[in-house]
Amino acid sequence: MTADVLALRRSPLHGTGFGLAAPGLTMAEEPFRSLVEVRSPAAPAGELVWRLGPDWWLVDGPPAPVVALEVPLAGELRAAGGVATDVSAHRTTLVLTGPHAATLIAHGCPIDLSIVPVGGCVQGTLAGAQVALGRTGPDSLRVYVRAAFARHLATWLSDAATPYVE
Amino acid sequence: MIRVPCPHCGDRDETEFHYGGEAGVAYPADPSALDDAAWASYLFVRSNPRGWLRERWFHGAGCRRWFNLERHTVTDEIRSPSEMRPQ
Amino acid sequence: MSRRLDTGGSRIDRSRPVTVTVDGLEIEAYAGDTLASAMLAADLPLVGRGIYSGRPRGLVGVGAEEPNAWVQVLSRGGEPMVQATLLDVYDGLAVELLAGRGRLVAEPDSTRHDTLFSHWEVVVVGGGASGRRAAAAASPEGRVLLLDDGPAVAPLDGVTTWARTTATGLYGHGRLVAVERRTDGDRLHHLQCGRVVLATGAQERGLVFEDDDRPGVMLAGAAASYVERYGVLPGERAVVWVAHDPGLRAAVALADAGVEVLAVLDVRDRIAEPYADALSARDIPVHLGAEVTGTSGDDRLSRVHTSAGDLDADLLAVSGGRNPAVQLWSHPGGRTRWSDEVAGFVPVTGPGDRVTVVGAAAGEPAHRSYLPPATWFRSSTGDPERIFLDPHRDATLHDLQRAHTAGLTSVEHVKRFTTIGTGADQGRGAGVLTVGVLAQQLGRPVGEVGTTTYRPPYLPLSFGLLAGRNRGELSDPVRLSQLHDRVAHAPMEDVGQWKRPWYFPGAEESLDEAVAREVRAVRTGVGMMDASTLGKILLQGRDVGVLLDRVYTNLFSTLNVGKVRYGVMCGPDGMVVDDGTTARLSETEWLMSTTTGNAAAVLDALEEWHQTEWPELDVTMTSVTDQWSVVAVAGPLSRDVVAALAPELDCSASAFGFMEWRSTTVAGIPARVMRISFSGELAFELNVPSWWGAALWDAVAQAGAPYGITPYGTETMHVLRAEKGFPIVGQDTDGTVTPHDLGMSWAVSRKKVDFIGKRSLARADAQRPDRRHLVGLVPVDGVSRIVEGSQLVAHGADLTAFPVPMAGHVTSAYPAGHDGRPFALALLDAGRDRLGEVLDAVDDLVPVPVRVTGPVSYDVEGTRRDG
Amino acid sequence: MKVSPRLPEHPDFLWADAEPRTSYDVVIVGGGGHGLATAYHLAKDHGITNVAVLEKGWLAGGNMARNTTIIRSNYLWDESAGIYEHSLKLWETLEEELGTSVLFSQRGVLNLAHNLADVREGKRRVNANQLNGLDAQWLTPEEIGKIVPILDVTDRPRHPVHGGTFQPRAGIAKHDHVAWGYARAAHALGVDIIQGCQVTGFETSGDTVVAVETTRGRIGAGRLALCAAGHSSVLADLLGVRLPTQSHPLQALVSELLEQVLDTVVMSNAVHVYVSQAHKGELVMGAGVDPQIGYGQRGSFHVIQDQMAAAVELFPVFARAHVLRTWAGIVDVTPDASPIIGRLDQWENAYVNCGWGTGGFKATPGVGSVYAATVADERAHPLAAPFALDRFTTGRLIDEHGAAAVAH
Repeated sequence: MTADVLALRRSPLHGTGFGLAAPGLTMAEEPFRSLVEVRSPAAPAGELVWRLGPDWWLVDGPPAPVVALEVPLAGELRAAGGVATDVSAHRTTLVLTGPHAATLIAHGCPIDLSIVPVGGCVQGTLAGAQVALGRTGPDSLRVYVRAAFARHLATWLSDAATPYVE
Repeated sequence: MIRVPCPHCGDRDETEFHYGGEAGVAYPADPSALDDAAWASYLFVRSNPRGWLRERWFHGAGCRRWFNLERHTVTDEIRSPSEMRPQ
Repeated sequence: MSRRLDTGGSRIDRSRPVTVTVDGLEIEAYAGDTLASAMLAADLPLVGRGIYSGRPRGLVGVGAEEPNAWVQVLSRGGEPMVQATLLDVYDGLAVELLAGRGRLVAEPDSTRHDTLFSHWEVVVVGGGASGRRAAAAASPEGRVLLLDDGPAVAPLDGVTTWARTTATGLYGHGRLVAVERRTDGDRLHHLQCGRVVLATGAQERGLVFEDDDRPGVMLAGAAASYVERYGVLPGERAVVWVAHDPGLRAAVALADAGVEVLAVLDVRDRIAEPYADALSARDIPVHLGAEVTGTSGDDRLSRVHTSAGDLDADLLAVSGGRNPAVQLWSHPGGRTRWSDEVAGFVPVTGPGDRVTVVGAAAGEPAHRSYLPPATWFRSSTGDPERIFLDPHRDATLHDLQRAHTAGLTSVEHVKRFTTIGTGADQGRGAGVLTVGVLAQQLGRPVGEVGTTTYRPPYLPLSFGLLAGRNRGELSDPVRLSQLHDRVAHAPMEDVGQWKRPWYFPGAEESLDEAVAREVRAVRTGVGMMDASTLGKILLQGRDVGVLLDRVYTNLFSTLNVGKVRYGVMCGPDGMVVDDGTTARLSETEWLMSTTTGNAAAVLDALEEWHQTEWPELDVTMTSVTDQWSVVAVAGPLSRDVVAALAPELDCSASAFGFMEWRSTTVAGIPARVMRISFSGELAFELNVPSWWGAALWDAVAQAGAPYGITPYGTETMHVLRAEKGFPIVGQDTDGTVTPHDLGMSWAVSRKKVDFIGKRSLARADAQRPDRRHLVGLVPVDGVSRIVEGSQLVAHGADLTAFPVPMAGHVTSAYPAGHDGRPFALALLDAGRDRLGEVLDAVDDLVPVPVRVTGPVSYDVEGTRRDG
Repeated sequence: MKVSPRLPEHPDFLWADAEPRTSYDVVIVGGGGHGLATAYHLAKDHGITNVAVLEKGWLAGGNMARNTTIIRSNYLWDESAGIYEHSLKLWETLEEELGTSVLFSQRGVLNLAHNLADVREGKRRVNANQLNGLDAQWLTPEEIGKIVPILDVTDRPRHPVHGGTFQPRAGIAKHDHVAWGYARAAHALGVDIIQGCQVTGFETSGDTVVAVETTRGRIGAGRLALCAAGHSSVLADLLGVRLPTQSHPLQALVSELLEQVLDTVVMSNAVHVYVSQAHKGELVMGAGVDPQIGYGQRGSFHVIQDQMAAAVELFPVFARAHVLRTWAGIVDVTPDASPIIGRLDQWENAYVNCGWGTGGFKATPGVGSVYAATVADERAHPLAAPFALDRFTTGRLIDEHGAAAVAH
């Protein structure tokens, strides 16, 4: 039953064909991540924890194979003392890697990503959509975008990536 | 282009912000105690100087914090984002 | 005839010939040529005509200072008014010559224009010697960029170099905009710079005299550049007239290239020895204190008249001085002053400490051997109507003199009077000359007459380039609900950036027919709609109730967990700004809904109040609009459908009351179900995490099929709510409407000490009894359609006796409600006191008699919401 | 190569600058279109010729030289329609009035609707206009396409055209011709035009303003009339009056000269496109107002970029046109997007005319006439009365936001 219901989920870019695997650039959606916004002075625990602003965090965890009104991660973080909000379906996660990843974003975003360290995160606008950008490595970035803007951003990224597709 | 020095995120393009006008205009403690003229002044009258202005900005696309700064309305020069508690 | 030399030309590639067509004539050129050099090489003296005079015009310059050679490109989709000196040739380039005016062509522009942001500690504009020195010196500072508009920039250690890139605008706080010319479409660069070094050099300026616009009159430095860069001889027999030493260097260069230099005239009475020697060694006569007084020839120069006699020549090379290129300096507010030493405007007060200027742009001479230039602009004689100050605008000394005699003394006025400097070249050549000539006319020093402020862009930028990638569907983000694919076949209504299903027509069904069917389904059976786009904000904390009490006009802190309440929000001015329902999820968690269009504004306003006025409140706010997909199931049969979907939920009216919510599963999907109704019917809103949105839609459609469930769109939703008199903020309100005007005094607390807007509602104007109230309207004849936007006037008013007094307007109107009859909502002066009155609703001067009713036209008692 | 027709020439004589005298019956601060028109009407209509117009820079070099010259009167509320229509009627006879060409071209103004809400608001305004006796029409996309063939009225654009309002008598004029025409006519009636004269303070006695202090000395003033647009609040501050206006940059731009493709004015509030093709052939476009206060006469580049994206979306043919020059004016905006005309708070003999936002140019003749009457008669002209400063206290605003986000 759980598996049946989980199979009914559709990520925002489902069926759009979004994705790229070129020598200097890859793009893909990672659907169904457990995403929780936490308000607390101290950083919550977690594998991928992004600072969105003062006392404001985004925790990105693996997809939870449970059928529930909110992902278990939210409850865990609440139990740990933060004010937690499940935003797993509110935002989707795009992963960009390769030497062109940051440049691709720079076609539509005025933020200087070179000063964002690995583990650092910035929020701003990319191609007219509000996004959080987290750096997981020198050449890899995670883009968190609101579900309603996801198709727009995917179309835009695919268009902007044209020069980097050999 | 104005580069707005967000105290939490650093310098960012003005496109990420909302402008909040003159800073330091507090919501009256007891609006019902004000006469119409004083209330109208709170509602509608803000400094509009040709020169330095202490003003509020909101980093809406970023950290979503309000903050104050001083900007010169002719040159757009910006100095000292002031204290964290904006009003 | 070709004027191409057998050797030389630093920019051309003789191994790559190309063919170019000018006004239908094919000419040969080389890769690396500009259209201007190609035409000069092909000995085409005519490059355009005067915009008004039609006088033939020839090539004057070699770069951005060129006033005459602006062409219509016909190839590759075409482009109007392109400067031939900056147009790189390609095989198949076809152009048409112009008389100062281009034309737009209908063929769609398919060019992929691109934008790129980048960040630098130092950006140096200009790849000349001083720019390279500045860039090299800056290299330890971090990311350093040197950009130049030429075809190549030699590499420099520790410095990024970009060629073919022109800085077009310098803005505040170190923002530089530049255009990179690329074969696959130009790229607009936004460069954010820690500091900017302007090494933009200087631009040669001419001298003016009678018939100075004749083809064959050229800038001396430009003439020499055509030899050096393109291996093209600009003339065979030349006269050179100068006011500064660089012009003499050009004369020597021309002579060495094979031009017969008949004479050199210098307005000064002394020239430096090295130049005197060089000219003498080449047997070139030099006339000091001399000037050109005019030219002769038909469509090209054949004779030059000078104070030292007439000479037969096909080239008159003039050079009046060098204008430091201060345009970028000027854009963000940098000031300039006239310098007699430089004979040009030089930078003084900076636009801020991020910007410095070096080299010729700062007024530094290129060579120490130079003697001071003369401040000299025009010959002392000649017919003012044939002395062209701005050939691009066909503006003459006569025009300037007219401006003066009309009373104008400011250079700004003179420029506007004469239109000098307003052409496509923005007076890059004519601007300073005009200031100088005006100073002479006024008998005042040049520095007192002043210069104009330069405005961006330095070079013309195409609209398409500025639009960049923001074309078509990308021009403004489209927001889609997560069950969009299920409803995408419906015609869409644009609501802000959202696409919402407007109505769901069956085969051959019109809007009216579809809506009538959808309304009937909800009123008598069951309907379903995608309500996901409403804004949703999760408020958490101990003090949420306090905050809501302050921002809503009614009381919220008393709301119990499990309950939902409707609220109205006003601005401080007392006018309605938004409305919606808020559910209390737990002691400390509240879920607020907003209108679709106002979601961001409401969240912003809440955060503003919280952060700037009441930071002591324990509240956090998180937008969760996209977290939830919402399907509204409405109609008397909705309970049956929901009961089938949610077996664990007791849907009975006694167990699940109106304005309550429950957690359950719907078709196995975890859901929050709310009993709220925007239609007046029994209704359930099913909220699920949005990745199940499509599945939920399918499940509701399937479970509802036995009941004939009917999808409906925004139009039907509007009809249903209008019959219930529920206003839509932004449609039935316009920023001038209070909750009392809407008849919602019941939602305005009298108990609360304060809420946002309360004080304004106490003002005299808010208390007027004749304010506009929300009312209902029905056509007196029961059938005539009322048009939204109709104005309300007295019944029978004479619609030809203007002004016709207006008492209000129709805010919402529908051809058919539940009873199949037209009805409307309106804002009407003192409307609540006028129920039963007959008025005329006027659209396009056609009156429809209407009767005023209360705003609620269906189920006034409110009995249907429980089914 | 097609040669273009020349525009009409300016008159042989315009005006001569005056040296400030020791005092005037009326001192007008601000030598823009409004100040000059007011001076002209004081002299012409009321026989008050002992008038000085003080301009801190060069005459008509502020917003008068920086606007997109759109003239129309199709405002929503009766009060607004009243004063703007009064002005439009004056435009229709202005050339005869001033005896000079102002190139007023009644080519019509279209306001586009891009969604159902725009349609509703547009029809509401057309109906209000018609009942006020104005020449307003509602047009379908097909009708719009016939008037403006280069406008894409299909459903292709991101925000398609759903219809629009049209005022045929609306149009454009040539701002220099207008300003100089008023200056010439005022000068001929004896008005002193004083350039390079900045007001630095006021001398007062009780509730009366006695003189203005300027960079060129003290000038006695029987009455004071402020006409300083974006600088009004700075001047009013000197008299202790805080005006509810904020001064913002408003950008505009022109293209190169192009053969005629557009012979009407097209405005789209929703996507911030305001375009006409001026007499010489250049496209003249206005942009949105920058949100922050700014006196620098410079705007932000991204505003221009957004505007170009919207323009090319509606007019695909514009993609290859070029921006030659961008600039910004300083517009003073009130909370209700309507102007302030009348006595300056408690001052007996001081008047203010400001807050026109983006709508000042079109109002020039109308303001000249009603503001001059207000100053001359020492009581508000009926068309000016609703725009008194005290409306912000009573709350009786004239809210033109709904119908004209940027009024232009």
